[in-house]
Amino acid sequence: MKRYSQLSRHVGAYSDLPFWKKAAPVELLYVGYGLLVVALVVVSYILGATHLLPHDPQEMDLQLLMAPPGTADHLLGTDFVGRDLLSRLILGIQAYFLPGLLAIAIALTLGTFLGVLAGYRGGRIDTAISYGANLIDSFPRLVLILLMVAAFKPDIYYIMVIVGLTNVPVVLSLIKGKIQFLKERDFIEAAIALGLKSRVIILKHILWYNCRTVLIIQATLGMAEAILIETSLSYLGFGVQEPTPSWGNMVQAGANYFMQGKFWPSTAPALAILVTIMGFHLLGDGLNTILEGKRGT
Amino acid sequence: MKRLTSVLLIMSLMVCVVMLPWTEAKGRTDGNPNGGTLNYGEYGRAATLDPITSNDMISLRISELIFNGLVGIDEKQEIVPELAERVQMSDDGLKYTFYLRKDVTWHPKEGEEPKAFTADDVIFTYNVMMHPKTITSLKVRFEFIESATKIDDHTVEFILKRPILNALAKFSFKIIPKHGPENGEFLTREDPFVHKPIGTGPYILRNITGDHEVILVANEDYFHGRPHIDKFIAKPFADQNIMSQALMFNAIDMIVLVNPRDIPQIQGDKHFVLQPYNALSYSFFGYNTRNPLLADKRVRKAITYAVNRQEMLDSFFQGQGTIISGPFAPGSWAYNLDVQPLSYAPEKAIELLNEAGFVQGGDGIMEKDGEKLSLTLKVPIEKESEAVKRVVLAFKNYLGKIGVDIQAEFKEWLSWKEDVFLTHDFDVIFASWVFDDSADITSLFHSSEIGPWMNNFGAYSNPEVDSFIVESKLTLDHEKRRTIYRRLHSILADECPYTFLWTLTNYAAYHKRLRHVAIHPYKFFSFADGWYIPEHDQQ
Amino acid sequence: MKLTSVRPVATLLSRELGITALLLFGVSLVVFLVLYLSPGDPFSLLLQGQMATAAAREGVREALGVPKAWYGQYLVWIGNMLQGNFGTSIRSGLPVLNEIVRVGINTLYLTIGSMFVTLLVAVPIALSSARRGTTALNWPFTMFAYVVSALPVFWLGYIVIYIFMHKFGLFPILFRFSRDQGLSWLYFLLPIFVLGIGNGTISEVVRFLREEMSRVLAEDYIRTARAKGASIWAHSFKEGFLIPISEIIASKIPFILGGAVVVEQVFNWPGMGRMAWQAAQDRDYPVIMGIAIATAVLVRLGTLLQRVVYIMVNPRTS
Amino acid sequence: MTNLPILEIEGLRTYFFAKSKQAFIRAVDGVDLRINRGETLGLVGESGSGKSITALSIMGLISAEPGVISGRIGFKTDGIAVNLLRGLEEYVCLARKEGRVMEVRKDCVGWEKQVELLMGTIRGKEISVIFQNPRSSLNPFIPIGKQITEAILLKGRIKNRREAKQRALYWLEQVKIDSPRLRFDSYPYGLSGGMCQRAMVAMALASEPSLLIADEPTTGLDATIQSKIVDLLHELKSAFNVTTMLISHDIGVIKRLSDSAAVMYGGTLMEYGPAGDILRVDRESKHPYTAALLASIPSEKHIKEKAYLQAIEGDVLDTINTPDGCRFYARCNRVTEGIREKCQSHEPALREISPGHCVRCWLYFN
Repeated sequence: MKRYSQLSRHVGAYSDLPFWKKAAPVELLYVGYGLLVVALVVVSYILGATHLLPHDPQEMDLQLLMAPPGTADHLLGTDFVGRDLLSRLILGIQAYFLPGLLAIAIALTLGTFLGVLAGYRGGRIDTAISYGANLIDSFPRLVLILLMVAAFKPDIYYIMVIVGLTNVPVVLSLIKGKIQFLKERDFIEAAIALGLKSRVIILKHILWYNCRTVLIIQATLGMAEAILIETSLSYLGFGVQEPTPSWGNMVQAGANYFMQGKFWPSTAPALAILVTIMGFHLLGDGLNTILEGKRGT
Repeated sequence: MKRLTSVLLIMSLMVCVVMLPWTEAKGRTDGNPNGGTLNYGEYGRAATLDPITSNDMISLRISELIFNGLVGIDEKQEIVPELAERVQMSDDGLKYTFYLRKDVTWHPKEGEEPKAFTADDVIFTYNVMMHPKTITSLKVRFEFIESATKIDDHTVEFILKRPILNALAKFSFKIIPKHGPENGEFLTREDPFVHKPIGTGPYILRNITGDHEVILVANEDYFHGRPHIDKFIAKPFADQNIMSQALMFNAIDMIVLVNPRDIPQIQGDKHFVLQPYNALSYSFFGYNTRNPLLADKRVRKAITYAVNRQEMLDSFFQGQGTIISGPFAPGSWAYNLDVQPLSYAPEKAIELLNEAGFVQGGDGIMEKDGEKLSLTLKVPIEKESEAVKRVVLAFKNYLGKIGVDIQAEFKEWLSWKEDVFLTHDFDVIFASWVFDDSADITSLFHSSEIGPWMNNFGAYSNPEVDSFIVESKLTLDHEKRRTIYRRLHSILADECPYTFLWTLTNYAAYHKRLRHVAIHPYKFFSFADGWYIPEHDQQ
Repeated sequence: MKLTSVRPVATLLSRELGITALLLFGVSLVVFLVLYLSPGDPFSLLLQGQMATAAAREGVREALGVPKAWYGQYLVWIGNMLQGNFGTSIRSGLPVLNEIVRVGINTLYLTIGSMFVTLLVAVPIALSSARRGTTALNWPFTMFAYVVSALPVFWLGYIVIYIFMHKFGLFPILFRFSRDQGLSWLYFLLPIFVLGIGNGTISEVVRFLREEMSRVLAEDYIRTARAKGASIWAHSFKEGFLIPISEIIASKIPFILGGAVVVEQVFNWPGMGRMAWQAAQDRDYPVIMGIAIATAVLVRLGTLLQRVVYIMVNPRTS
Repeated sequence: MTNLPILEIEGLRTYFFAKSKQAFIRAVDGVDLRINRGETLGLVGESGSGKSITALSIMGLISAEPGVISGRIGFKTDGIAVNLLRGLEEYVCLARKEGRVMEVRKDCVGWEKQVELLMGTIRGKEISVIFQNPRSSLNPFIPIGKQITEAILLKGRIKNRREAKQRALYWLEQVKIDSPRLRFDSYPYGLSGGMCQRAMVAMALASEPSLLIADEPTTGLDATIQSKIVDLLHELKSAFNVTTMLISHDIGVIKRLSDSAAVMYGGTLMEYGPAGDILRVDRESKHPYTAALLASIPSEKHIKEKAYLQAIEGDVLDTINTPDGCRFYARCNRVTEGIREKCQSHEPALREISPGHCVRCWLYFN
């Protein structure tokens, strides 16, 4: 009976993987990397708090401006007022982390709430909400931010509030879409028929089971976006202001010397940005794949 | 902020007023070759191109090429005739009569014969300038004029309200043609004239391109003779780094104002000339004496002691500037050379603070009966001007050393202005003034100038200073005035309403194929008709 | 399909027009309010060069006949706007509409061009990894996409400029200073390229498109198609490609417009972003309002495109 | 009716690796089948017994990753003779730790390429499929007419579009869709389930295949429609006499339509032979599972004797760790003491108990 079988019960005939192919699935690497980045953030906070930095990030040496990397006890050199780049680089992330979280929180909470409202209730509320979303989408973001910054002061938190708000429509449409999808599949009716309270349906069955991945991804993206926006604003002069170190204003300050062939002062923070954003993106991706049980990058 | 002309100009004035009548201005007989194009880079764009509504440096420079005043100044900083052949002033100094050149014609309007320049144009210009519906920053400068009347086609007479010093210099305002603007009474920015002005100057505006490049061509029948260079092109830039690269890579031939950080790179390149000229402005830290902590002169002085100005000047500006001790241009008649800038002496600073009753707190910050000596420093945000950031940060750093805590707060330009001049919500500001002609410092330190949108933002009031200022205004005797100013200078240097920092040396950079380049410190292009490019470089 | 989808599109258009009008009104009102709240007097810029006293400031308003109250200004503005008159810039005195049209074109090039670049990079990656999963071929590209979308756009711009200057000595061309028309396309290409690569959305686009596509590929009807031996691409095209792409385009326009503000400054590109920035600093409200309206219209066009595509494609809606 | 086999399946095994459990799900575990030209083979069994997977394996639609197939599927008509699984296993590697398979790596690209290569000439040309729940199986974005036309054009006999359209309309008539011209341009969402299924059938037949696989053609339709579809299939069968592999859990359908039948359980065949023999209720010599199946459906006998239907005790086989013995042992109600531990320890082979009729049960090994 087993005459033809190459695939015996213990799957004999199939050749084995060479050992170097027995690596962990790539998603785990992504998540690992992402978590590493997050860990680095924590480290930055610890170092900042315990003053274990190589230098006081505010201490200047006017005799040593724009020192190249490897200058005596300035590993990455110094910036345009002679402060130690490495120390500022380490603290740089702190300019974003909490504000970024704020932006994310706003986007997610508001977006989810409105999304559920629109998707679940539908009808008039839905139309009203989507008008609001369109309204927000239609604004020239950066100009709005500038005016706001002028109206109050160039504080990263104000900026992040706006960023958060401008991201509400994105989350909103995602959640709404999910819900409508579930509705098409008669999922919600079924749940109601089962006699579940709508609170339970929404929180547990819709948000937790069906939307958490989307939300997680949005969160990771939000952090990445927060960093990029601050960087753009820094170029225009309205990002995080001196003396607070932020990668954005470091890249900006350094870029002024880029054209003169002095790359390091902008490259170091730019790479930091790159590494971090990659971290958050990949974290989102990995989690997505693992939670959804899909394959893919 | 305030209108200005060169202070050096004021000095030379003393001489040249006596030299009337002037020698007839010579034509272009220097035999230098004509031809070639000059591309120069500007950081930003001109809003309007006429001399009346425009108020940004870029427009001012361009209108210098297009227009003339009744009088001008030559490379030796002396008043010379331009549209006026000569001037007669009454002994009481109240009546100025200008005899105009007869050989001057306006740039041709498209499709029209070039019109001749007459007295009507001068009267027209004056009236337009003064018309209530014309919005211009010039008005305040000419309120001293009582009336302007046309005697005949080539003679104009100005009556002054009161005799003022170096009035003649003020008649360098640019004349616009009667047939220029569409509106015959006043000029607004909506009048097409402000974008295609016609003047009498060495260059004719040809057009403004889609990229906001302003293209000027030589005026063949300029009354001083045709300028050498065929074409001036002003190219707007939005990024200073890119602009300086544009120069380095020969995309443009000249930058009117080089960013200090680029000076070394340009110096390193043999193809370019760095030409210094006086910035005619000085930077300072201004204190808000409404704050009781800063009302105490000793605190202000302590801060001044604590700041190492020389170090900043050297490491931020390659030492290109002069440290000053008072609100006057160094080298001008008003500047008191006997008053030395306070030296860098942190220990003295601390002494002074202790004297003022401050003691080092636990956290190293000075405090007086429980109140910490912690000040907010408000600074306007300027895109990619790290010079400002540098000075401010260094300041914070220096004061930290003597236990004064500075909270640097960068604000968007207009809201900064409101904080400083309207709500007075600040302790210290970092800013610059441009020198006022006649070195008039009334608006800065006189107690009558305290209030919203007034220049004495720090509410500095000192009866002695007030009285000196008033006295100086009343006198017409130059020597007397000079002594008063020297007195004022020393008082202010000691009182430190500001911490005076420095007046910088600006640099223009240009490709060395440009020759005979003389620069007016402020109007910049005043002598551009003499510039030339040798044939072999004209390509 | 043509016939069945014309009518719904028509109705959609008419409805969208109404909505758009409403939105534009909303946008203009909000922007105006923000302007009003932000400190600084638009007219003070006319008096720059002297320290204008409060009196002088009032004088200006008198002279220009501007209502004192903000709502007065707004009403005047919207009144004119409805007659197609967007007013004149306070700074330059030029009619806002013409100015915006003039520079708007440039920004349109930039926006559409870079959108195209973004898709050009993202789509192949997304499709291949949706179809085949992670492979040795598409993985490096995916990573590349992630890297570039993590770069600060102006810094990327600097790098590109630096390389083109120092390695190829192309500076004059980059900035349209060269009369050499042969290479002037570079001038258009570089900013578009930089903004397309650096607007930070590529990774998002890749992710979105990939998810959508792989969702569709798992559908039963695709299995049927394969069983038929039909091309999967043809069958998944509408739901897996057309609709997501149109959604991406619609949702990313605001982002790219934001990026334009920066890129236009780096590349000295005479566009709306720069204008907006200048105007915002001058509080030049006719210009700002004009630009706000223009952007809003642009964004709405994006959304409209999406809706039209959706309706044309999706039989359920007709 | 000739006896030439058109499809010969030998030792077909289709496993899916469950990462979480780190074990194989043996969806199909050693199936041998042959379908002769012109005949209709009914593949019957509970859901989850591997019927559909068998069909998908034949069509090379095992895209689920990582799915592992082996065995041989010989397809043979005049002109073509191929093994539809040729060389597939080169694209799969296993990672083991002490004998246990930890992970399966599949070079999907290579695999897909190979499948395309093998199936290129088969899919939609030689073999075509009718899937279950037609609603989702038809492309919702393309009018049904178009989809049928496409099938015709893909078959390649007819090149010109108009002709193809005519042909499509013809088939729509054949499957009794009223006013085909009207329906031609309508989208699946606009049609009833029955309509869709008819369209599906039309599409399958339109390519005039030498083998038609109907995978649960009646599932997901309500009873009346079901019978209509069955009637339709029956007519079509007599009209066109297409060789058909009919997959269904509904014995009634199988009975009605198929010449020979195969009963599947736990991924393998339990009984195989002429439909008549196997599905006749009163006949004794048959596999206990078959018997149980039959007992679970209403028949004249039940109605006459008002007997209760008997459900099959126990659950469907766990396909991850299948027992060494008979797969049905756990649920079998005819185990005699004599054979009990044979049943437990060894899996019986298919044994021919009467010509063309094989059973996999120790009862028949005496």
